[in-house]
Amino acid sequence: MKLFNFSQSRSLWMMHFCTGCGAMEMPPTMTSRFDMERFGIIPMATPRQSDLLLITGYLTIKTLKRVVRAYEQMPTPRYVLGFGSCTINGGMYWDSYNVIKKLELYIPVDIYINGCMPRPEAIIDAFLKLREMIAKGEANAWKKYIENYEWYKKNQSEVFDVEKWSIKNEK
Amino acid sequence: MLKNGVLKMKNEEQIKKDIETTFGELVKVHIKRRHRIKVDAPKNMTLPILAYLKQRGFHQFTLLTCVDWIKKGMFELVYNLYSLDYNVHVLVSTHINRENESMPTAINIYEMAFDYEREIHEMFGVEFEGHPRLGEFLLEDWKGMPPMRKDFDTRAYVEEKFNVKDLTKELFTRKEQPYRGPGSNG
Amino acid sequence: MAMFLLLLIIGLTGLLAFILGPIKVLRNIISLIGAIGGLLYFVFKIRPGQAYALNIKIYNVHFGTGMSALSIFFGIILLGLFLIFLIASFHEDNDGAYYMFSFFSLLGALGVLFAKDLISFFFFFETMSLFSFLIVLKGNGETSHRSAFKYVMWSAFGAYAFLLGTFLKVNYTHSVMITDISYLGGNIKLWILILLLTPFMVKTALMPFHLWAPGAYTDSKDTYTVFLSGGLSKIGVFGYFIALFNVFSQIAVLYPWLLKVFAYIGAITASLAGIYAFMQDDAKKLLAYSSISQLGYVAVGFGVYSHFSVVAALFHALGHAVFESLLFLVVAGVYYRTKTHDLRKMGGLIKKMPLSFIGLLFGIIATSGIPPTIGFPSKWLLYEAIILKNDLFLVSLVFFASITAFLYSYKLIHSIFLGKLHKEHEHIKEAPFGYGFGIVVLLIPLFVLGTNPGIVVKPIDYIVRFYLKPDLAYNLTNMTTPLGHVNFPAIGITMTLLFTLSFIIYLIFGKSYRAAQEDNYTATEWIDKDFGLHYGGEFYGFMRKAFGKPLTWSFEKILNACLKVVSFLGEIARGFYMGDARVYLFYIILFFAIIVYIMGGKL
Amino acid sequence: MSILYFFLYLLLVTVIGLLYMGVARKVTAHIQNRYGPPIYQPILDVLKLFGKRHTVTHGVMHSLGPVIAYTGIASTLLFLPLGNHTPLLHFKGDLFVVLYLLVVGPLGMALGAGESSNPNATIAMARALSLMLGYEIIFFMATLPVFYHYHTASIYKVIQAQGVFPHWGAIIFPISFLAALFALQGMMGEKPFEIAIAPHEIASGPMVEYGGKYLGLLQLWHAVGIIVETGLLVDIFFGPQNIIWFFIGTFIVFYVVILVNAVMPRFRIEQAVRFYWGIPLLLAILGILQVYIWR
Repeated sequence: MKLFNFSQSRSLWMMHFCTGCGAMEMPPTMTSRFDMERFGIIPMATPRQSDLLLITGYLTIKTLKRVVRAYEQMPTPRYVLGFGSCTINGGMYWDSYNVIKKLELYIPVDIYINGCMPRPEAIIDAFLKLREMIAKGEANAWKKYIENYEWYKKNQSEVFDVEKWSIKNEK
Repeated sequence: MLKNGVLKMKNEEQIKKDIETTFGELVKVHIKRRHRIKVDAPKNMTLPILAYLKQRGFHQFTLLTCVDWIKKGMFELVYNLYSLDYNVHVLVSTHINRENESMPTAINIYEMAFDYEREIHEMFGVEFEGHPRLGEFLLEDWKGMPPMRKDFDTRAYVEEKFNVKDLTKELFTRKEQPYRGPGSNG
Repeated sequence: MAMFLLLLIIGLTGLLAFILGPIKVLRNIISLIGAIGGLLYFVFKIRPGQAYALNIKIYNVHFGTGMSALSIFFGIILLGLFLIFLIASFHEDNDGAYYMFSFFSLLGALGVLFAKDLISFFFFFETMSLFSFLIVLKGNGETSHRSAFKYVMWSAFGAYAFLLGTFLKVNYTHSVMITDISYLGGNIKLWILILLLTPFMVKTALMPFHLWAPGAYTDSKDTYTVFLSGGLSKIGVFGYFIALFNVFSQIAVLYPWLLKVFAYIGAITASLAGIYAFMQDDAKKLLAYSSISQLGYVAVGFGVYSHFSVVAALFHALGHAVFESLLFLVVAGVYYRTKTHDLRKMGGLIKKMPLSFIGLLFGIIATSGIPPTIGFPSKWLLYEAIILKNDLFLVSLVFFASITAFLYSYKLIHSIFLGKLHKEHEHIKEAPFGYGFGIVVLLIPLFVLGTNPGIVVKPIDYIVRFYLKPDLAYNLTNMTTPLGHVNFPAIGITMTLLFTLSFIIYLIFGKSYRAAQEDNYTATEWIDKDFGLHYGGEFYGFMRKAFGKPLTWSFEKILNACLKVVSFLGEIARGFYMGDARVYLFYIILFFAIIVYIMGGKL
Repeated sequence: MSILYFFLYLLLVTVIGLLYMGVARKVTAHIQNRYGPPIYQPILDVLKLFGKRHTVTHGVMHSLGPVIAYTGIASTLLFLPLGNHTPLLHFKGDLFVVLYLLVVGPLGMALGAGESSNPNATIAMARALSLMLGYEIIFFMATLPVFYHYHTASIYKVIQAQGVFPHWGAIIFPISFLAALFALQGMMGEKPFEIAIAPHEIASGPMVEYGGKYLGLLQLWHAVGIIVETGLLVDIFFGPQNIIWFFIGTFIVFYVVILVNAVMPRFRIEQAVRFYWGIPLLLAILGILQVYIWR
């Protein structure tokens, strides 16, 4: 297990799925200015291949449906990073009718990065923090999703019609 | 442009005079400031005015907005047009009352009105006769009242939907300030 | 006598099948007995070279029948395939006449194998074409009449060319037997050869004469196409051998350019047919073009005219009989269940028809000539032979043709078996026993002959050794030519060993659960159950842009053009028959006047 | 003993292939003026992929696809002599055996990807096979003169015949070597011809539904594929005498391929096939004509 944790921490494949306004912070982190690839983090095209999901910025109900579907399509163990204050308490959209307030209710999140769109340095910091957590084996948010699956589904059903949107898999 | 201290508004006057000659008393036209003319038209005269202006040279249909005067119980629909050669914006505005009054669609004059009308239908609940696809536009599976109307209480909705305690009620309450013109109440 | 007894058995069962037409069970049993009887009789009783020659002298033209090793080789292929076709055809609802025609077409084919003289050769060749034409006429599609008509017109064209060739030969050599004519003076022997070759070129659908094949293969009854493409096209290959070796053995010395042209026609057929194949959206039409493409290799093999190129050609003919009929059989089974050939409407049948999937999988592996299967040895021999003849452009053309094989075979297996299951195919079951039996029986030679080709190369080498100097060293399992050496079972063993290795890697790590059909990455957009995810039709659509203009030229257009010209001339001719007596009188007088003028008053 | 030798041999080539991929990412990174991951990064990636808890499969064929792909490329490896170091089996690799075995890998992958019924995967497979129409024929026509010149179809004999420096295939047939380089770029699926795995257009092509251990197997397949394809070219055109020269040769050829890959945009599929029937075909034909004249 130690070897797997080490290799998982050294090679995180990030899903190329940026939701809110934080997407603008990713290009500088990916390319030569900050280069996250030296930590083994590369953007992958499909949820099947990736194990790191970035929620960059506010999350409307419409995108939440897609995010939940993408999250469930990712193989375990999978990690989620919440960018900016909008994922913590809804940020400046605190009273908006279509933005979710607490990301925690819908999908388990490993690390929050505060700042109304954190700069690439903060993002790289978060990646390194996540690396340590995985290497030490503490980043088990994905287990929470599986253990209290019904609680998450109940929260989600309050916000959108889960029945229609969930993937009926013979688990 | 500055002719002996007074801004030369040749185009604006010319257009104002043309509108008044063609429509006479039915429509009130006044020049708010340079490059901007406001036309207040009753509901049945809106489409003719739009057609006349398009033929007059106002090819660009910039946008269509809706203002919710809840106290007067009226919706104000404002059609923004712009002409490149005169460099003049024209705002054609009409008033329809809030509850169940429909407005004829402007699609056959300005194609661009198609999506604006769908958005206003979804956000304010205004019915546009003759519009082929009014249904769901931006908000997926939205069951509640059109959210942009003044009588839609966002905070109560948020508290109920996202079960998040609304702390603002204790911190401060919004006093009912009298309306002192645009941009006045904070 | 044994031969006539065999022909009698088959003819009799055909008639019996027709008489007992309505009683399905009895008719099936009778035809089954007849076919098995014929096969067993053929295998055990008939030996090559035995004195079965029967010489009948009628007006000093005598007919001879005899048995050569080559005809035994093809005989076994024909009878074996006929048996598989018969067992599969019981599931289709076809009447007695259908069985009678198929039996008589088999009779004609066997007759061709026995014939020692050109007249009986022509007679049996005609019976075979006639009865297969009748079956194509009864075919299931509404366009079957048109394609049947095209089929009979083309085979008639071939047959009359053959007849003309025979008459020329008799005129010069005064004997109808299939004897050597290379000693004749002048290039009359060239014309005889070309005339004799045309019916076989038509039968194996070489490029200029292939227009009947796609139509005939698609519109005839599904199971009969198995026999038509697998079996009857072998008669064309048999004809090549007879024409190029028995009738004109010195061709390599006298007309080497003709052989080179023949090889290039074969190579062009193979590649062009391959390209047309992967453009089709109908499974059977795709397989028809693939069959034409594979027969193109056989023509190349004969064209190169070295010892082991002919061995490669005959081996490929046998291989073609095996994997082509396997593919047609699987498509027939799929048609039996889904009632459609259109690749656009099928998809995801692997879940419902696993055996057919395995059959088709190994069928396409053999068609594209991948080592462990039967397709590879013949292609390998063919390449070596062409390189030895140091014709590098021909070998590149043949290699190009074999790449098109990968394209159309993947399209076939993908559009039918992989992808998403359509709603209406939810409840279909596996193909019935008849097809399953055929698939399993055909899979055995596919692997056995693939890994140790010696079994078949020995008899073929025995046949060809008589005509050409052998320079192929072979034993049961591997072959060495002056150029290279291959050990076939070694490839098979390594592949199975490595498959188990990577299968173990696959088993050790983690477990995986089965995802539902719609749990697919669609950029996380929601799709409902019957959302059409299957990309079946227009599979290589973009290739049309890559080929561009040349793809639209086709022989069809040339023929339609001359069709118009002929009908235009016909119109003019019709103009002469105005219909009243006076005009006809005038013509008669005019006719006599011309005769008198020509004869110059010497009446 | 030979079974253990057999596994070590396969493991060695796979690890070297992965290191090559690491070098490729490092070089592309430095070209884009950034540091890039450590060389052994692909090995970590593969370990991570194999460590994934559980992944998704769409059916038996879907999970067997990568297995057949790896079998195909591994068996091609065993029939390809690495320098004079011949693989286990006594008979030395024959050109046609290797060329046809090279196709088993993509075919296995194609079957697996097809089963996943994802339009991205099937479009990718249609592209990959059509591209094969382009580069496969060029590669064959480019290698033909060397085999014809040395009167053999076995790669092993060709290597032995190319002993000393002036006898190298690339020196004698420079034109066909150039054509072979074009073909190699397509065969490896590198940038100008990365049409099948185009991550931006069709979400990484056939691998769209593969995750966890399947993707790990496909990475191994890609790694061994690098060694086999460049090795084939090096064996035919340079005839390395021992295994060290073989790996140096493959590294140099692979380096050229990465440089081209780092800077080139991507063709559309019909442009790529059209391109292949343009200059490279001309070069290949010139190569063959050279053999005819030269002999």
